[in-house]
Amino acid sequence: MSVFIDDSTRLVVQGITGRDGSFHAKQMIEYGTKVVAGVTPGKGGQRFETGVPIFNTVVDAVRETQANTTVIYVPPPFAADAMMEAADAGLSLIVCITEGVPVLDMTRVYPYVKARGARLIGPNCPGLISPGSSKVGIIPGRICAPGPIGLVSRSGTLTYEVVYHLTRAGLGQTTCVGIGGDPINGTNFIDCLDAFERDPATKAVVMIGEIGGTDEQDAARFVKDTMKKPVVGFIAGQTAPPGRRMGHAGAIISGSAGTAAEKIAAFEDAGMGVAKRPIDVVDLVRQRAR
Amino acid sequence: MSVFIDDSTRLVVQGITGRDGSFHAKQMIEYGTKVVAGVTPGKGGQRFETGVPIFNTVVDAVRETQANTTVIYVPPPFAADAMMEAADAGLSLIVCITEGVPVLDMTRVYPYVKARGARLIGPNCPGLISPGSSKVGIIPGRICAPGPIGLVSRSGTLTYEVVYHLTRAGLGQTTCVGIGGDPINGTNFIDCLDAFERDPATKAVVMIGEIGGTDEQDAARFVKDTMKKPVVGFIAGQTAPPGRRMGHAGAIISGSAGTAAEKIAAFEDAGMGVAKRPIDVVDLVRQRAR
Amino acid sequence: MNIHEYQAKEIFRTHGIPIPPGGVATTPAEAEALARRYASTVVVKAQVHAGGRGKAGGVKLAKTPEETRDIAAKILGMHIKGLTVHKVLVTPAADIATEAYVGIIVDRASKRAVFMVSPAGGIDIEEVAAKTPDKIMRLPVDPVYGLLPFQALQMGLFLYADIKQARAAAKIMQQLYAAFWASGASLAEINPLVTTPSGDVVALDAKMVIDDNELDRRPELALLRDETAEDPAEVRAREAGLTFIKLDGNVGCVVNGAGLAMATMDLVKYYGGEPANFLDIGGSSNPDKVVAALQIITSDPHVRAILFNIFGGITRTDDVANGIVTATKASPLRVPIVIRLTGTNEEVAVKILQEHGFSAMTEMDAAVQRAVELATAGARA
Amino acid sequence: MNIHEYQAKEIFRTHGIPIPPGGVATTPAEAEALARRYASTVVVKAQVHAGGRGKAGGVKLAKTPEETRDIAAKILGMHIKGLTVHKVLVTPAADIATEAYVGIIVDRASKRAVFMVSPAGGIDIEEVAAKTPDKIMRLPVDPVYGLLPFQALQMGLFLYADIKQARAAAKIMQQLYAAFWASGASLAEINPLVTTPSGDVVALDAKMVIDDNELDRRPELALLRDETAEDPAEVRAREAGLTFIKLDGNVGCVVNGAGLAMATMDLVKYYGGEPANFLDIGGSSNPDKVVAALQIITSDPHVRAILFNIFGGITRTDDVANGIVTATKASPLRVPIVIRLTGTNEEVAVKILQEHGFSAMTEMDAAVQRAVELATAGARA
Repeated sequence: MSVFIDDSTRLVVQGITGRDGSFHAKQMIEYGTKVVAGVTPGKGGQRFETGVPIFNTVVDAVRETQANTTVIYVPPPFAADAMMEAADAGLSLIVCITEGVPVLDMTRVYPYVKARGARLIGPNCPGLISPGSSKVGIIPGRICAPGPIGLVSRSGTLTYEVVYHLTRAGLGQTTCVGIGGDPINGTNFIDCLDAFERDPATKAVVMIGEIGGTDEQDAARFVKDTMKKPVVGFIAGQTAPPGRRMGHAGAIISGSAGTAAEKIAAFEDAGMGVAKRPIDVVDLVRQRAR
Repeated sequence: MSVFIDDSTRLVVQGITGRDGSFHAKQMIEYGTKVVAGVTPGKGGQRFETGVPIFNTVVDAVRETQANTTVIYVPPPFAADAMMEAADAGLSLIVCITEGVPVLDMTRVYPYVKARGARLIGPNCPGLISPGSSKVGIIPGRICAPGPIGLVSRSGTLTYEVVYHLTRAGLGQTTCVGIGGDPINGTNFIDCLDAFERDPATKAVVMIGEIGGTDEQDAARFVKDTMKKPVVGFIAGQTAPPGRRMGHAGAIISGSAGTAAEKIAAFEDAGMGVAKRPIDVVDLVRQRAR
Repeated sequence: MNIHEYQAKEIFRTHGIPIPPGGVATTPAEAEALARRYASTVVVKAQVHAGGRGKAGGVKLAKTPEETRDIAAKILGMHIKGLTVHKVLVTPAADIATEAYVGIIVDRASKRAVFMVSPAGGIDIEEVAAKTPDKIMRLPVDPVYGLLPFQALQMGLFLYADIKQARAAAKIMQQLYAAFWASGASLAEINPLVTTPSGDVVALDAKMVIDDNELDRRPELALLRDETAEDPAEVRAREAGLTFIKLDGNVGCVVNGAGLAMATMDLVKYYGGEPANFLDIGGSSNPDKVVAALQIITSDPHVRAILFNIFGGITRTDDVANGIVTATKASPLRVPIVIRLTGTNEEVAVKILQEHGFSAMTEMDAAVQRAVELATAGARA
Repeated sequence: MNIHEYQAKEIFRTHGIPIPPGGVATTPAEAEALARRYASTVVVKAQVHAGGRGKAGGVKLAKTPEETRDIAAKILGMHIKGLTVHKVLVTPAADIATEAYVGIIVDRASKRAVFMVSPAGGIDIEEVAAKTPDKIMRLPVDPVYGLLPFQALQMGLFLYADIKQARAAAKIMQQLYAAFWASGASLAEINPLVTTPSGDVVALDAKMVIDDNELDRRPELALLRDETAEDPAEVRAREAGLTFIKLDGNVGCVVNGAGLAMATMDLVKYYGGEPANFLDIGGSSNPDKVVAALQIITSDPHVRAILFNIFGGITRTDDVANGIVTATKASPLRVPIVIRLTGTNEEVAVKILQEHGFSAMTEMDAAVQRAVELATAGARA
């Protein structure tokens, strides 16, 4: 069992003939993901190296292949359009890997996608993986293993670091979700926590946050009020100086809301285990998931 | 009993200090409508001639008077904003009398109002009246009488003509609704037919249509499929030449859809009584509503 | 409000749509000068607010400036669907590989602007819709998002297999939508959108209808109105704030409200008569409007009887009565008049009329019957 | 991207916002000339990307051109929050009746642009928010409808009881929203928006932050970047495609990914060290980036040890290894280096490093501990 993606996931790759798109399409196919179609306008009718059919539009791809999920690797100026095209074509899960999407574009994309009933993950995210079943995005498959832990993170490589420790310690994952660090994204911590709480295979959840915004605090309240499963958290940026951007557009400390200290306090108040170092996640999960 | 408005209607008049707004505000107050507030920006804090308090904004009016309905008499360039302001302020019924609202404005107003859960009647409509209880708009009160007939119409003075015949024949009305003749309006025939079907006091319904569009045909299908109460219809424009506008922006025959003949055929197919002349409505109602 | 092809093309051009050059001529000499300037075969196109100009002989090719002059001389002054041609557009003839149709209309059902595109262009789109509906793609535009790039490309790909042409068409559709929205249009159309043998995508014709309700806030568009291209009586009516449409019968109708006006026409027909016009004086009760309405109706030589049908709501019937008195004093009527009025200030109105020798009726059916009788008698006399 | 007050004012002016005239001077003589032109008391304002300019002495009144020159001489070259003042804005002093605050920010929680307005302007809005929250009105803007007229008027009426001033402010808010959206801004602010004794509503200050992600498609805005107003190392990093922020410690960090970079800094601190910087080489594995990163870090004299922490996903660790080899060949390191890499092509990377005399570690904690030890030892030496 897993959340958002599993064996029934039938994937479109938007931008499949681009540099990143073609590389990761092959990686996903190797991992076992059912990549059923690619989209590149003007290359409709051709086939991708692996034989996957290419279409001009997402709606064509969906009609011909009954795809239900898409992953987007198109350049930033076209990403907003790609997300809206996917939602319009009726896909229920849209994963946007593209980094550098203007935030004002996202203010329009978000309500568009939502009104059409689709779930958006990202943009500027590593995607997600349900180990042993399906991988959508760029999370390296070999650092993951199937198991009972759900993981949700705003970060990319920091996620890998934590997953690497978990897997090495024998704590496999139901699903690892990278929600992305942009100020406006489609899926937040609470959406994922809620999904993990409902997923019978998930026994414990790891949440990896960052400075900036109040999503982690809101998530902590959700953990406190609603969740029965144990949750372990980590916050990156405890030593970041206030008021400076640390790469992610979202990691701005605005006013008094968003410091690492506040977030850690919220985690503690929710009775979560709080890891001081990434590696500490392992012991905390072991203690609580027994 | 009645539909949309009754004794619990608490009305705001947007544009209460204008020429039309002040005239009809007085008419409505005389009729017994609970006019609780007026809105004219810059005149907040003053009072209308009858003592009704005036506010700068609709949200102020709602906060102070618990109004639930508004009627709009502002000039066409400001009507779209007035409708959106009313919806944003949480009013559940918005009646826009203003004639000459650009149709592209309405393409934006319609989804805005709908998303906020309000019912819009109009624009370019005479409003509605629940005889003996409440009048919102400009339908002359003295031609109406309380009774068991529901009436819905795309027209203004033609509605009066029919109501006049009904009242004189002793057939009073639960509610008369003028939905307006513009190409895009907030409430259509089906919305009203549905409300009349559910209203226990309404025993029969009169529907007055016009050439142009397919609303009457859609309504006929609704009558056929859903309604148990008898419905009598009349279509104006049987002799209108195709392709010419007859005053109402909506009365354009586009392609083959929208002629009087088509609409009358649809009414007959639905088993409705179809009046040849306005006055014939009376006998048809009498035959069917016994 | 209809505008001419050359005016629509000017608007489309300012939004970047590729359109061949062209100039307007009101005389054969001007047309000849334009043909000389373009130094190629030209098309001479009648500028009238009517469809089917080609079939009516209003669109012709001319190989030389001299031929252009002769053809312009024939088209200028021509009558197409009752309208006189006062202007021709002269434009270089284009080599055409394919013809497509692109249009936007406001759709009542979806309450949105809707694109209709078809690779079968150059002909009547209603015909395509009826015979080969699968050759038409309909795409409703979400008014708050506008036409999105992927939607424009979907339509471009529906028209053209070649991705370059599809992208060019998509760009034109974005531009057309921008022109449509910026002009407060209720229709904007390119028919045909052509590809040239070298592969370019170009708009060869342009049509646009502006929502009359937009003209107050877009005075620059109101200036585009060509009153020489309209019926003079309709122009006069509009200036007086009336809605008037000339018809072929002999019962002149003056009514308040469009629905009631149509029902009145229907009733004239029901009782065996023929309405001479549709005339709606609207909701306001300005006596001047009534005067203007009577002037317009009496200037039609076919009118044998005049019928007023006024149901006073906002309209004050006494204002209407005063208008009738004023107008008939200024120029006495030569045809009988039947006045039906009821509603606001009815008693005052009846008194005014009686004092001036008119009688008033209160029932619509009786009034219409009477007017039809009088018109029929008048026609026989 | 931060832009200067005078640049933001220029953008606001093109959107119609009423702003007093002003000119930029880079020398006292230029400032004097501007004061002479305005022929009135002027305000001389330091143009730096830092708040609290007034408190820092960067904003001064000058009554005469001579005084303007003297004050400009003092402010130019001044350091405010570590940034050197290279430009001053000279603008006529305005008579002020009231001061208000108007700002727009992108709000994560509502996923919308949100207006914040307050009649208590001219001071720090965070202070107003903390002490008198009822004096702030927040209004989220529906991104697909934009700021609607009634919303703008609601805010105008929140600021001013006078309807004329409320309407003037509403218009300014519409214009500010248009400027915000057209510029791809993440923040736009007028503080203070003032009324003059004669009742006019005027913007006296202007601030705007542009979303870096917008600059590719808005090259005209990218030109507004003033690199003299930034840390030179950060400018160099940006040009190399790196994200770099200078800090006060002595452990230079090179990491792929922002989250991992922050976690690495945290771990440096956890083990008793102090990070010298935040540096994210991003996802791409271009060896040139690694070379640039090493150059930037080694140019900081405080750095006592360098720590690489690379978790290869998209990033190929062999590319990173090659970058390290190239960079250290060109200019040998004078401080110790600790390399942790794992992930994509790890075996190749380790081999490359070993061939060139470097050793590589696989565990983050061990690598950070080692780097802290080396830096501490280096600092002691």
